[in-house]
Amino acid sequence: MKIRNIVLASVIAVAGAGAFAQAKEQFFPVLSGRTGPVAPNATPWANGHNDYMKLVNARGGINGVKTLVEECETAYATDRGVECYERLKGKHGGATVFQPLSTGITFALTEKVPGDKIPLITSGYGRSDSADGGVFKWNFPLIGHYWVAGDVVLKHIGNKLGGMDKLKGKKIGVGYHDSPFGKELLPILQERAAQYGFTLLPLPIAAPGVEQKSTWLQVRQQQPDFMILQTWGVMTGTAVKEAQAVGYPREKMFGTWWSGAEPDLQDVGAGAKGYSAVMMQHGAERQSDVVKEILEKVHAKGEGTGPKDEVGSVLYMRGVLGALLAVEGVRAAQERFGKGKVMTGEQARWGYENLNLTQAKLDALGFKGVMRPVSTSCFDHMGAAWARIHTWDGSKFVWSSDWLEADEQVIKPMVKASADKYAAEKKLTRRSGADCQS
Amino acid sequence: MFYRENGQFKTSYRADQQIFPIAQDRWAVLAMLAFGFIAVPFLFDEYMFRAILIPFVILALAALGVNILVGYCGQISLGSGAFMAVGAYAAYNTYVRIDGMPLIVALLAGGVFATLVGVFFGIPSLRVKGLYLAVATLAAQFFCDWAFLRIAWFTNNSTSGSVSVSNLKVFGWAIDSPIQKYLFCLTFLVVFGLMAKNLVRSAVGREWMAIRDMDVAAAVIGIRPMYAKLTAFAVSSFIVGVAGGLWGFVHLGSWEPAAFSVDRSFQLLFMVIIGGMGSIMGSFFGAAFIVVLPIFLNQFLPAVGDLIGVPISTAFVSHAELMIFGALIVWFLIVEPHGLARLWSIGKQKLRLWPFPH
Amino acid sequence: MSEIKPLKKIGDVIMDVRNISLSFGGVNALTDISFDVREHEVRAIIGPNGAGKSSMLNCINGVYTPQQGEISFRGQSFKHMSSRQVAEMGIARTFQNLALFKGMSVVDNIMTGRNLHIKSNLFLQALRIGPAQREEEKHREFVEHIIDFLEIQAHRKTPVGQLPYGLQKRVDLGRALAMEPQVLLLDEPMAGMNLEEKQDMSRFILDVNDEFGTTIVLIEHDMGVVMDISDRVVVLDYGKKIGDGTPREVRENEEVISAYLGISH
Amino acid sequence: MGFFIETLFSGLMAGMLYSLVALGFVLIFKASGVFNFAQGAMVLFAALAMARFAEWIPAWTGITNLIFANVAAFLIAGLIMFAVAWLIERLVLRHLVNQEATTLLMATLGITYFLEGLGQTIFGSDIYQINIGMPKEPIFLFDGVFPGGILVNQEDVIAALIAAALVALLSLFFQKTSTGRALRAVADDHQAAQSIGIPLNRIWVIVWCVAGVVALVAGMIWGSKLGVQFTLATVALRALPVIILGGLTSVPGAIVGGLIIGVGEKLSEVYLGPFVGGGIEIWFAYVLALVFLLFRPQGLFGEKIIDRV
Repeated sequence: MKIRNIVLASVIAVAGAGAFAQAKEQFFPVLSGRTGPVAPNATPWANGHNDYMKLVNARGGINGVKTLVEECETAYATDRGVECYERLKGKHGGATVFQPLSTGITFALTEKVPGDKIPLITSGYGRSDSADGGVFKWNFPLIGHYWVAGDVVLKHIGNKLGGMDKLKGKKIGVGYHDSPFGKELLPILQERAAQYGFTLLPLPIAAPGVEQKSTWLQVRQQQPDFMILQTWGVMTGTAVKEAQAVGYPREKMFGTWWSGAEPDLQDVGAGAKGYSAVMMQHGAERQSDVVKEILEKVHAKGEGTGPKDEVGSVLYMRGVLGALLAVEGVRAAQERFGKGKVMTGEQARWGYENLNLTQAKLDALGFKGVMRPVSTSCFDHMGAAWARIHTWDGSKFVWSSDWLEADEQVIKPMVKASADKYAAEKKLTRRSGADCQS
Repeated sequence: MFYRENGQFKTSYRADQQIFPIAQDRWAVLAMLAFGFIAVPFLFDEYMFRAILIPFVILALAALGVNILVGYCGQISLGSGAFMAVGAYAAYNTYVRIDGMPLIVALLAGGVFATLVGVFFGIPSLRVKGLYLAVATLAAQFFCDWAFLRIAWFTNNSTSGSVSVSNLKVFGWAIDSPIQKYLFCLTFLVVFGLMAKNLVRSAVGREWMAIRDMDVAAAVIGIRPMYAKLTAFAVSSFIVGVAGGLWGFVHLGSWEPAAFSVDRSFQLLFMVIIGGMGSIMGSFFGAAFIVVLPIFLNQFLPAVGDLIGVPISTAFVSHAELMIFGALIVWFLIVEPHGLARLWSIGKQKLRLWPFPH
Repeated sequence: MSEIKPLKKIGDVIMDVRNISLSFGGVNALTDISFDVREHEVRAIIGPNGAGKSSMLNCINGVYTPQQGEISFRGQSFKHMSSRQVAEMGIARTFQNLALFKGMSVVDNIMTGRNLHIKSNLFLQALRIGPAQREEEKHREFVEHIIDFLEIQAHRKTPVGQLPYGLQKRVDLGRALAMEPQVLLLDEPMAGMNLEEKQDMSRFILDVNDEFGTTIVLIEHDMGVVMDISDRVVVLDYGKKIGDGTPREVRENEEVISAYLGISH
Repeated sequence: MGFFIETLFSGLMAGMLYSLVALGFVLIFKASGVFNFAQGAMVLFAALAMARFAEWIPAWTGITNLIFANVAAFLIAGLIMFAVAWLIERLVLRHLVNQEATTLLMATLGITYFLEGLGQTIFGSDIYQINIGMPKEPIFLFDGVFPGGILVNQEDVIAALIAAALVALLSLFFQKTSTGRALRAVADDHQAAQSIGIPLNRIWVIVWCVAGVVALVAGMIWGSKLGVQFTLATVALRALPVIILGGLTSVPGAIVGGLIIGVGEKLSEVYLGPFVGGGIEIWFAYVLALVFLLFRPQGLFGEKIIDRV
């Protein structure tokens, strides 16, 4: 059933390539995770990404340049991700940008992209320090990275308590995916713990995370005042179930934006009521204009990548945003290197570095209420640090906070320090102002 | 009728003990080496190197190591991934912690540490056999997974626990282009392949095989099971460790323990089964087969589906991959327990008789 | 065959088995067995199936550890030794149900018998330079002599698994001979052979015995063969020793006869 | 103290699930000398089948009754497992008789991969839930005795009861039915069994079917606790140390071993984990088994193996 629904993008690509071989096409490779431990979460992402790309074509492309998508399955495994990258980077006139959707793969590709001159968009994951464009010329953690997520969660908790100072003396547990992905969250929390004087209780959860009993026994023993989850795939659902099993109140549990989507909670249902997660700007946006447009211009034509009912769900929307950013970067690049031309990875990189999505532009694209303005620069490859919290009401997510912004004053220095450490290890020199113009 | 040993009379035992007693074989192998070192770099594009050739060469080296343990000494191991990991992380630490540490020395050091760990986890093999030993080696696997995740020292205290190396040099000669990387790994493969071949046709090799075929009899003619098994573990994990180092340093460049998970162990074991247990050549065949098959399916199945008008999803492809793998393992175990290597030698036999079958 | 039986000088006791008792989980395989073996003689151990003959050899080989008793070899006596030590002392062994290394060629099988004499270490063997190479050739030469002696030149490179039973038995013997043993334990070397094969095998055994002067301890079922080629015979039954002496003496022994003819007493 | 008891208790619960998987291993090993690595894949396969049919049946028949759907799904899943068992015997084992154990082990590795692929192809790779109406919220006992009382999961208790019932059923099956006796005979001595005319092949099919049912029950319990997804197959790896501990040939061994491992894991993780950074339970179980191997290779209840020459 599912199999039949998911029309493999590459098939379209092949067909498409046959159809308008002459037509100008901008190639956006997709490293999908439709199998393995993260399949339930990574699949909607890919579907959303591909649907939006189709929508862009339905709208007439990027100033006439059609988007072209080809998938390669990584199953969330780093070595397969690398193979996929190598396979796709040269195809269809060269890849515009890669979005690995895996921190492990991001780490591996970060070493390779400078050589191949292909940018990486890692919205909300990957290396947090890669927000520093001065060192990471090719990485773009657009609109958020783990440290933003962590900071906003704490801010939200603070607000609930009625002031950050109330965090003093509290005990906050962190259940994290025992991998680079999970660990990347810790630095900001440690920083803040030192600052506000709460104690941190790190609880690593071994992937894939189907057996978490002992973790939650510790939670029951330590009775932390709050639990923060940095989990992915089946791990999140299991965590919530185990929390329920040890009677830890879901109201005190907060996921990062990889730990708060429908696939994680729908089979827990009412059991997960009260569980909240920080959302990187968007949440489930079934009412948004862009979703309506996708339904009418893509799904109605039977060209939908995934099942219809998934359109507008959290991770689907994240895929849509990923595609949006990838496309708008190219649009920005065309402004400089020539409208209606196919951009190389190098040119696209400039686009991502000089992104300026005003609210007006976003609204026009149908992202009213979904996204806030984003503007990047040579040294800021993130562009925005806004987020919201949504809470599970037993069957769906509802917003439970206003827009919150992470404290750049705290994060910027951490990013810079970490980036410098990386530069030192790799014997890199910071980019000069001149390099920014290139 | 050209592939014959007719007229090639051995006048000394040395001549008879050569790796390839038949002249044509010697030429064939030399030709293959020449091809590998000289022709290949000109033939293939970057993708071939990065995605197929380099992984193949490195995994072939690892499979060679596993084959010594599983194929020659008959000690089943599901911890090969762990020994690769030890090799990679030990090499990493020697490389980054000691200034001006030459790359090759670092890699070999990785191998040495892998040897130590391998021997340690090989100790149970003195008491237990078969599946029990498999479980013992799995213990090695899970322990190492944990250690490299949890003990910050191993990863040089990187916050994410992911480590990376760059600007590799050998004798002031940078290893960064795919071709250089390929040649670098290939050199390792050839050198270790030759040494392994020498070992398995020497006293030690005979001891391993004796233990594999009939351990009690082996003991009675004075072979110490302990010595034989532990040397097998040592040699095996050394080679596997070096392969691990290459995998991290040369192929991935940046890695985390997941790169050497238990799946890797299974993968290596399958290479040995499919390639041919107790055959050096087999290790190479197996590695080639298992590296290429999934990539082939990934690109072939959708194409087929496209032809017959049935869209094939990425998900289905990788599930089909699992199935085909499993089926092949079983098929080989049933039909050709000696794997591709046996098919190869049968082919040679036929060629020898050709065109006169009798 | 009796006329080819050579005249040779039997030396004094080389191996002495004293009061060996062995049991598996309560079941007694051997109870209080004692006998001695003289240098250069052919010593046979006979007895019906399950009499504990093979167990006896396994005790001597250090495969099993007897609960009681000790074995002395060339004066020095020991309760238990590792198979390795036994082999180093020059005691070799063939097996009742073939225990050859099926995956290996005839040459390699016999070469394993030389392993005790190989000195060069792992690295030399890996590089196969100088000494290692020469050593390998030296031993190969020795092995070729054995191959000639056993008349299996034609099968050098054949994997033993593919050889006919009779030849495998020879390879088994060859592997033991390659150790240049002082005492050779043969566990039913002629089991399941036809007459010619048996004659060949007896010939080989006797040749070994008087060419190399190797002492031979032999388990055999075929009474004829035993009586022909052995100098002294031990008879076991249900793990007990019921007779010991020259073939003639044993043949007269009441207990032995009853054990074999199954007369109750 | 109260917490210690809780840990102990949840350890027992986890262990009980391991025992169920281990039980599958042991049954097959006893009867056919095969170390069935595919047991975990069978658990996944069975659970997937059950979960999906429980979804589909109401969709097809229109009968939305939960019990009916589950029972029907359970039966269908059971039948599917029988089919799987039959095919495995037909296509694999039959061709590998009298091979040494390692070959068979590797064959089952192949089967593992095949089943994982097939299961996800047919039933999909999302998270599916098995809703057999298990109560999810915990209850607290002895509030008086211990501060905060002792937390007990009704779900776990029910699961334990189901498992116990299954074990009881199995032992009845082995003791009372003629087939069961035949199975025991085979387990004790293949040749003898054959000589008195017990058809080995049939026995193997039966025992694999039984293992399939055990897998189904394990999958059902686990699935209703944690949802059914690909990763469920990894429970096989969690259960391996159990068999080593309990002994490959002993059913009580599998059960006791499972409980010991379960408790050992949880206690080690909760009380040792924090000092070494946590996440130690997996390898702890293995190291436990490993140490055990060195001193008692045949396991707690296994039979001693003697080499004969």
